[in-house]
Amino acid sequence: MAEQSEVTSHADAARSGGAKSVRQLDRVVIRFAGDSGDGMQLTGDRFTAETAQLGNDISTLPNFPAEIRAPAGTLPGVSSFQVHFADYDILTPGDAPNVLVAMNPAALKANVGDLPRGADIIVNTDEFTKRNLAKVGYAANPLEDGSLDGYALHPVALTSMTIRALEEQSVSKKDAERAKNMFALGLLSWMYSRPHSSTLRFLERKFAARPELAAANIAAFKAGWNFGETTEDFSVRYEVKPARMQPGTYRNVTGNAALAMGLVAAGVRSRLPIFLGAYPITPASDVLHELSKHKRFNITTMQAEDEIAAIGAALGASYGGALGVTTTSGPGVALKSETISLAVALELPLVIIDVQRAGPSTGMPTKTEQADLNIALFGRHGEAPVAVIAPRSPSDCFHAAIEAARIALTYRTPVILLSDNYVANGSEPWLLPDVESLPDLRVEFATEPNGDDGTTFLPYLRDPQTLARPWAVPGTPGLTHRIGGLEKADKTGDISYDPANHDFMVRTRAARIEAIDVPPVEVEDPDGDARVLVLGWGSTYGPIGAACRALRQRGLPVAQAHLRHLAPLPANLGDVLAAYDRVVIPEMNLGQLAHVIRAKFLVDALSYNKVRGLPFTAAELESTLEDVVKNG
Amino acid sequence: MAEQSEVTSHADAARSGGAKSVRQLDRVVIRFAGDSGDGMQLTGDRFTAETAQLGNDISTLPNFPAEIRAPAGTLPGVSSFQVHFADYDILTPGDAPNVLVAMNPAALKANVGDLPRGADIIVNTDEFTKRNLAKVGYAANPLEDGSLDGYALHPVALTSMTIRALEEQSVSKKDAERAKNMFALGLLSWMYSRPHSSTLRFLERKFAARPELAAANIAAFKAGWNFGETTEDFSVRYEVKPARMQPGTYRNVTGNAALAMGLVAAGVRSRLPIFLGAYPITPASDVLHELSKHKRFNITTMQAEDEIAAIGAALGASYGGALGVTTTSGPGVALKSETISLAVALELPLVIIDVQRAGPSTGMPTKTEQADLNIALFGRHGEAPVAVIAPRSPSDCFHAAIEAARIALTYRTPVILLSDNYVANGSEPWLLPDVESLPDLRVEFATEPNGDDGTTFLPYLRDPQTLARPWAVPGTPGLTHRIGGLEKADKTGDISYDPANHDFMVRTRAARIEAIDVPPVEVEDPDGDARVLVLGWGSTYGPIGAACRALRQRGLPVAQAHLRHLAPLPANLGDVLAAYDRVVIPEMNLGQLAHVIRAKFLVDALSYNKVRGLPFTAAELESTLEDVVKNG
Amino acid sequence: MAEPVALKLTAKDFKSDQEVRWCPGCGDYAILAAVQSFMPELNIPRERIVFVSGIGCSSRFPYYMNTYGMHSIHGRAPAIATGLSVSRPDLAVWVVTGDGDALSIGGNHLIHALRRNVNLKILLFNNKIYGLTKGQYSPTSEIGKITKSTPTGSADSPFNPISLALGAEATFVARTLDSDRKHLQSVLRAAATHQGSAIVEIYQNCNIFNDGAFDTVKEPATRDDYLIRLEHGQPVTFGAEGQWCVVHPPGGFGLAVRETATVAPADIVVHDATVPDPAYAFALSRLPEADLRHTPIGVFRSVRRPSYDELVRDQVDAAVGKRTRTPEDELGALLGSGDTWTVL
Amino acid sequence: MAEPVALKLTAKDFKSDQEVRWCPGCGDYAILAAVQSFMPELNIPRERIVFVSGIGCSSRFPYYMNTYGMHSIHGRAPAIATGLSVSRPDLAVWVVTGDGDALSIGGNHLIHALRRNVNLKILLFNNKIYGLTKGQYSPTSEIGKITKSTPTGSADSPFNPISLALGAEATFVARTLDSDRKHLQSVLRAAATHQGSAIVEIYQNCNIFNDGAFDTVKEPATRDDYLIRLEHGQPVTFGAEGQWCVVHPPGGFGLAVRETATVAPADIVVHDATVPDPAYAFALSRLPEADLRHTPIGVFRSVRRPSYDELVRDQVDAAVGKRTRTPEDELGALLGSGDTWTVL
Ligand SMILES: Cc1ncc(C[n+]2csc(CCOP(=O)(O)OP(=O)(O)O)c2C)c(N)n1
Ligand SMILES: Cc1ncc(C[n+]2csc(CCOP(=O)(O)OP(=O)(O)O)c2C)c(N)n1
Ligand code: SF4
Ligand code: SF4
Ligand SMILES: [Mg+2]
Ligand SMILES: [Mg+2]
Repeated sequence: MAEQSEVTSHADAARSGGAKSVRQLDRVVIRFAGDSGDGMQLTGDRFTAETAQLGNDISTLPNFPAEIRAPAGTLPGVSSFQVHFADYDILTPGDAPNVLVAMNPAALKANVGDLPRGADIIVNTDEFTKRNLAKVGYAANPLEDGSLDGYALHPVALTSMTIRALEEQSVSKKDAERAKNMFALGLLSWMYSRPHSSTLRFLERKFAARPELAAANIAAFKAGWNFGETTEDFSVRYEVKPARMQPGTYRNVTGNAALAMGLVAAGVRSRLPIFLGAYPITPASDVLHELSKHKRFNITTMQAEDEIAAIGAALGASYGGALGVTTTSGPGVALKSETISLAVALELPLVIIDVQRAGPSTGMPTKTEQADLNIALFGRHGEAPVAVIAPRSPSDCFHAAIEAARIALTYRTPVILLSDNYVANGSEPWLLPDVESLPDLRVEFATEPNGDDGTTFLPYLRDPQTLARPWAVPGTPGLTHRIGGLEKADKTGDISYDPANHDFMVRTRAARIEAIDVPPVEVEDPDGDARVLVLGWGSTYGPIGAACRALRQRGLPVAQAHLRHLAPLPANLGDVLAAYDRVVIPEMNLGQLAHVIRAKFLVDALSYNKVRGLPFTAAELESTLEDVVKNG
Repeated sequence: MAEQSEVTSHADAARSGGAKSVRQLDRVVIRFAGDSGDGMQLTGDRFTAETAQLGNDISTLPNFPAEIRAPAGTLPGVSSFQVHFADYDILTPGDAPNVLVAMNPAALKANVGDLPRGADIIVNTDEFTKRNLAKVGYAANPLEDGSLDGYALHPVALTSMTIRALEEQSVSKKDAERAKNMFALGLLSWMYSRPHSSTLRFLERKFAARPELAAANIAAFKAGWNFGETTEDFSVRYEVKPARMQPGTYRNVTGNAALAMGLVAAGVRSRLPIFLGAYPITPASDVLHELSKHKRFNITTMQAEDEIAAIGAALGASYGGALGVTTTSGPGVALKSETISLAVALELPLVIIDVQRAGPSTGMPTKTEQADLNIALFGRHGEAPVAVIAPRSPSDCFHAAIEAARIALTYRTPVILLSDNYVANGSEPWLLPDVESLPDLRVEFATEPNGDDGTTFLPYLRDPQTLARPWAVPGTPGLTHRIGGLEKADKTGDISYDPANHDFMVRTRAARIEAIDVPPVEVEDPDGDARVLVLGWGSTYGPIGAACRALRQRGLPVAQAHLRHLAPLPANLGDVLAAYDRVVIPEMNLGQLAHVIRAKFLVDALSYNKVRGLPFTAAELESTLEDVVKNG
Repeated sequence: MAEPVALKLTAKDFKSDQEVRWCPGCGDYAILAAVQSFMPELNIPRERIVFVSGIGCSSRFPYYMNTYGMHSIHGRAPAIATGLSVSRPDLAVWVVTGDGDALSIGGNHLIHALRRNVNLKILLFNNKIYGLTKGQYSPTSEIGKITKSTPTGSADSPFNPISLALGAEATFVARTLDSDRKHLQSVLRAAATHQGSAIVEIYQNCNIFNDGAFDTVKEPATRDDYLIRLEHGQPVTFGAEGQWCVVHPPGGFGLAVRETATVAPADIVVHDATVPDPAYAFALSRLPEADLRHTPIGVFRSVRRPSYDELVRDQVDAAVGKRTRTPEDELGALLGSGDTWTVL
Repeated sequence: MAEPVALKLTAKDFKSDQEVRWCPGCGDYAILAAVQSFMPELNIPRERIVFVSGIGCSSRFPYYMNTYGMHSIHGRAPAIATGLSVSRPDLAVWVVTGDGDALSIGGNHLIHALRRNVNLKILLFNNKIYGLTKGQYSPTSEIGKITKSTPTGSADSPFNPISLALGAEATFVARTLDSDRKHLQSVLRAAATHQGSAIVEIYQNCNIFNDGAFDTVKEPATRDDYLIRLEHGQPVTFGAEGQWCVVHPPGGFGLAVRETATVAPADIVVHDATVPDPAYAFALSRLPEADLRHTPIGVFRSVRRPSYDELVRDQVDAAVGKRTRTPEDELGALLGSGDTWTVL
């Protein structure tokens, strides 16, 4: 059944209890919401870490307000963090929270709408002042006007209790008040029986420079924990057993962090220096931030003057024998288009990472979308084909980055990697790979003349398998040569206006991309009796997968195939599509992949599109697919 | 039968003749070829003008060498001009010349390959020196080694005869030698019985400042004419009767000139100032050059620092109430992508003109191609739909420009007009339109608040028909408002991160483009018995049309439909496609329109692609289509 | 552009209905308030004023002004504003931009607008950081700056926006502080009346990502010795008791700071913003040291040169003026120009 | 970068197999010949030299040099060369660009390369016109220039490339002439040995679209009185008999030209390209008049500042140096950093 449909049972469990008792749950969704200044992201991170320790499967979703900080206590200022944990493997951060922690009226107002009846709401009553209520347009106090009947409301004076708890501590009132998020964390940690040692260690590390703050935050955390233990209001404590997960070492990871580590890995496994040319842009900036910390892997990061310079510098570095990488988001991809076209002509390795956000134009920079597939596939003048791939989940960003590097290095081509804000900032447990098992990406630079006469060098003489041209880096004796953006004669690379040569080169550049060896797409159809195939790409993997599972559990057969490679498409895709009566393609755009599938395979694929800046919910996909499965 | 297949009959006519006689021909293709310095473009232009005077139908094709001047006498330095004229209406500059005028060995070598056996070759023997022959790798002199047997070779000492003819004139030897192209023109004018008064007038105008040069060039022209009259070598004179053409006043026009005049007309008929922001680029620069001469129509032209500034300035002018236009070619379109996306968000009128050239990257700047359809349709981040149209012939550029302006102004949207090097520099006779009959493009600016309360202004409240938002230009009292690239709330235009609003706005922007009212596509299928439809767009209209005619003349039925509107597509296109067994789509790219047609209509359209930087020949299309018509 | 009739506008008239959204304590608030309370002085109807910005915290500015406004894309405001200004000479066009927007991605459009002398009033909010993207270094950040994108310190020396503008042939160049409303408004006043491009660098505190960047020129303890207030026609002295002065060391190059007591009054540079040779203003722009010691504020340069707008409009108006026919007839004549022939 | 062993290269070694394609008489030929015959001096193996260019007639240059080379896209050469130079300190990276390529579309990359002091040798072929696109005006064309795109005259005042470079914090700035091989090579010599960005403006004649643009500084009749040859350590005098000189008018601003006879020798400016304050070089850059009278050529400025390359490489090398583990182990450690847990 759909993931969110356990909610009631959960709340019932809560109410039904008398004295403190412990209840088992298989899954919980908690949302921490507060003002931008309340440290909700940190609180969520810590709760996630504790939960990871415990071995639950996890999926998280931070929700940042717009880039600019709004005034304290206003709706646009609300920041939230949702964590979903379970004793089985889950695929999404959950559609609807079972528990909402609301640090102020704005947080309550902004989030209560997402709660199913019966959900627990923990509110910081201290913040429910006339002024704060007015700020967000609450005429009456929702904690008193009965508008929250039907929810399990837990009013807690978080701020004052924290301040009281820290009276002994040698910290300012302001610092004490700031620690209220740790009080909340302590309370929730108690409620869900989370191990707290890692949090205490974390706080010591974080405030190493100011021990008094460490002590204060730890005290606040413990106060929250003890409050749960003692207060009457929380009569039940919950447990969620560890999930059966593959043995190994895990960490929780966001997509941007995994992407950065994947690039580091690509450098290590190719033995090449990495050069990242980037211009900051939400939500891609973190990859630049992260990589700039890893210079020890012979990684150079450059914050360029703009996106064009960023990709230009990366291309220059690739020309010099490094793996050139550039990271950006939609508006930046548009600006890089001309240089990508040059890279296509030069046939040099280049990795372009687009962490997609909602467009067009500046759009909604902190919201997610999948609408850059068009520009990735078709956004260059002339016939300028490139390879395009997309990660399906936060941890998958690691492997996607390595795959992008593999294609770029093996085939000497630009590769566009389409991540998005959802995978970039979402997190999940990641089974750490064995480094030695990662693909070997070493390449051979040209060192010798390759002409028949044994003395001339032909920069556009191709490898018959890969159609890749030699990578002859400056500094190599005997191979001096010139390349450029004008059309090049086959083999010699000299400037050529010959009509037949141009036709040949245009087709060859297209053939190079088609020739890229990509794994076949896999179909998940456990009982093999599905007539409907759901085809997706990128970050929709989680919600689509959850919806398919839910349908199967209800005896409705449905098959799922998810594309990592969008150009070239897997060789078996045509057969896969042909094997089903109906193909449904859910996308967070107006049907960009569907367009390609229809054109290439003449399959009357059905599009399901939502462009809200938010990931799909499993529930909406479940009901949509149910329809198709039942009524074709 | 195919246009080029009369060639032999023509040459036979020549040889068979004894004393000077006059032969009637229905069509002739002449190619003037020489060094960049030999003035072949001018010669061709003049011959074309004389021919126009005479009332033949005409189609011309200049062929420029690469942008950079190559050293004199080399192959890359060869410049040529082809003119096709006939006593019936023709559609192309002709596949193969009946007559080649070669001013030097390079010109001969570069062009002889295009000649059918039996064609006339007039060569300037004075230039066939050892040095010049060596320059282009002629071991032996082709005029003597028999390699030209089978052609009707006319060796003429053009240079020396010109110099001799001008001995009396008071001009330097250098200037006299320079006049040899007029000698050649005189000779050809005699051969084909062209009226020469306009040329003489032209020369007087051109050299008004230096009468001695006027006299010299006129003398050279007459010398050439008389030489034809007197020499034995030219025994026959040809006549091509006027074509039956619609009554009216005609002029010969190139695509770029027609485009510029179309923009002028758009300004006149909309009563709006035109602001052209442009950065020079081949082959679009001439539109900037032309418009900069027409300031009297309240046209402002700005040569910006780059393509981004050019479109930015144009958008700023549109915001201020002018019709903003920007002209460029492929690389420039790539750079403008981000700003086009802003224009989509701002919903302001903007005309983007892309005179396509061969790509990718710098490609072949002086060669033609149709490979920017992808970037025009899909080359922006996010869902950023725009209108796209394309002219089919040089004179059609005039009407296409007006149509682009109509859509931009009526629907407040960016419109991309896809011309290409072939229509831009090619020319044809143009029946001058009656100015009053041109569409009325006047628009209404917003002047009053449009909110229900009668005082507030809602910049994103739409016209129910067109879905266009009000155009409230700065300076209008009471309507002060702010717009920008962030997502806007429906109606108010305020910044909005609301998920439902974003989904609505994304779909509305798409609906706006789909809602554009475009005329149905017309099908040419004279006998209505065709089973094969040829679908084209842009500059391929001529060769496709010529091929279809040739097939029909041979009793092979084929239907032709040609798209002016590529986004949105005509409403009747689906039905049109469905009405035929087979759809063939010839394109000077790798199948970009075909991709769209397949995706939208699931029609298994057949692509015919050549990407050589040259227009299709009618002959190649004829044989390809013949295949399809016969074997389906 | 001043109107005959007094419009009697107030600061309130220039506040839009949009809730102002910057971090509490951001210097942008002070600048916004200063601009809103200055605007009425110009006596220009609100609808004839347009604010164009790029992207950045600073670039949200137009949303808060009850005038026409465009929040465009990153770095492109000068280009967009150029098209607007040239085609609409009746408007007062202001550009609001940040140090990243103007000097990083937008550098080319900025220097070309200044070179052309487009009639724009450009307010450059310099907080020496990328605020909106949460704290990367900018082209005005000091070398060695530690930020999210430069954990071991930035490796590029910054632009001096005043020097860059002067190198780009700017006709009006000034600097002021977010916190000194009186001075800020005096500079706005001078800029507003300048024909052509006026660029005003405003030191703006980003209290979240680069707090205190300008403390030395703001703190009572240091500001007198650090700030050089340029006043046209006045000797350039500074310090609580004017104990410091700027001289032109004979034979030496550029300008230098000396103790007033040690200098003959005649040797003290008398500020003249109107010298044609930008070398003087440029020399002034080089006085500050890394810690902002000796930072001149005020109008460095203000000279008259025909604006791009004037020259372009004159050409168009002249051509339009010469036209004797109706637009339609003129068009007919254009179409029919060159060699034509008639088929009956 | 000089090699221990003498490579004994000649100009011929630097000629590529590509046929040189410029208009007969183009100034580019002279520059190419000068560069090819200068290169051997550097005693750098050809494979360690890279020429990167943008688009334009001038930008075809790399195809004619038998070194590594990239003919990139319009205006982007400095950006591409930056990535190459920073990641390959062992290479000598030269950039060839035109006045349109460098100052119009490429202006932003140029000023940022100069600001960062990237180790590039930038040759700016200034013919004051767009050659490749057949004759539109450029950002260095004089105002009022009549070209295909400005039939009634251009409306924008030009950049002074030297002033712009100095305003952008350039550490090495020079100017020379296509026609004066000796001087051109002396400037190349100085540029080649400079650590960091060296920009050299080369006046280049486009005999097809802007013929004679530099005649006044080339014609025997005028050149002596128009050209100011800067020599480090020498008093700045010019004219056939050195009858003109450059002085620093006391109290006045900038620099001025005087009759040598009327000036005390001590008052004649002695050229020093190494003064830290760019105000001097900037003042020099303002001497020329519209007709090129008083045009200084030679090295305006040459100061040492750590190059971006050095600073960036040092950070990377230091970090790599500190590494004790194999790359794979280091990677393993990175992946396993932070909170991890183990499932058995
Ligand atoms: C094309 C593009 N690139 C990058 C960004 C991301 N971005 C937005 S504002 C900004 C810089 C802001 O710095 P600044 O101009 O100094 O403004 P501030 O926020 O400091 O006021 C960046 C990099 C963007 N919106 N668009
Ligand atoms: C993106 C882009 N825009 C425009 C062009 C057209 N274009 C090529 S070179 C050039 C300017 C050439 O002028 P300059 O840089 O001075 O070089 P020159 O030919 O004078 O040596 C232009 C506008 C182009 N190739 N690419
Ligand atoms: S981030 Fe800095 S600049 Fe931006 S609003 Fe906050 S304080 Fe102001
Ligand atoms: S156009 Fe000018 S710059 Fe270009 S090659 Fe010819 S002469 Fe040289
Ligand atoms: Mg800033
Ligand atoms: Mg030039």
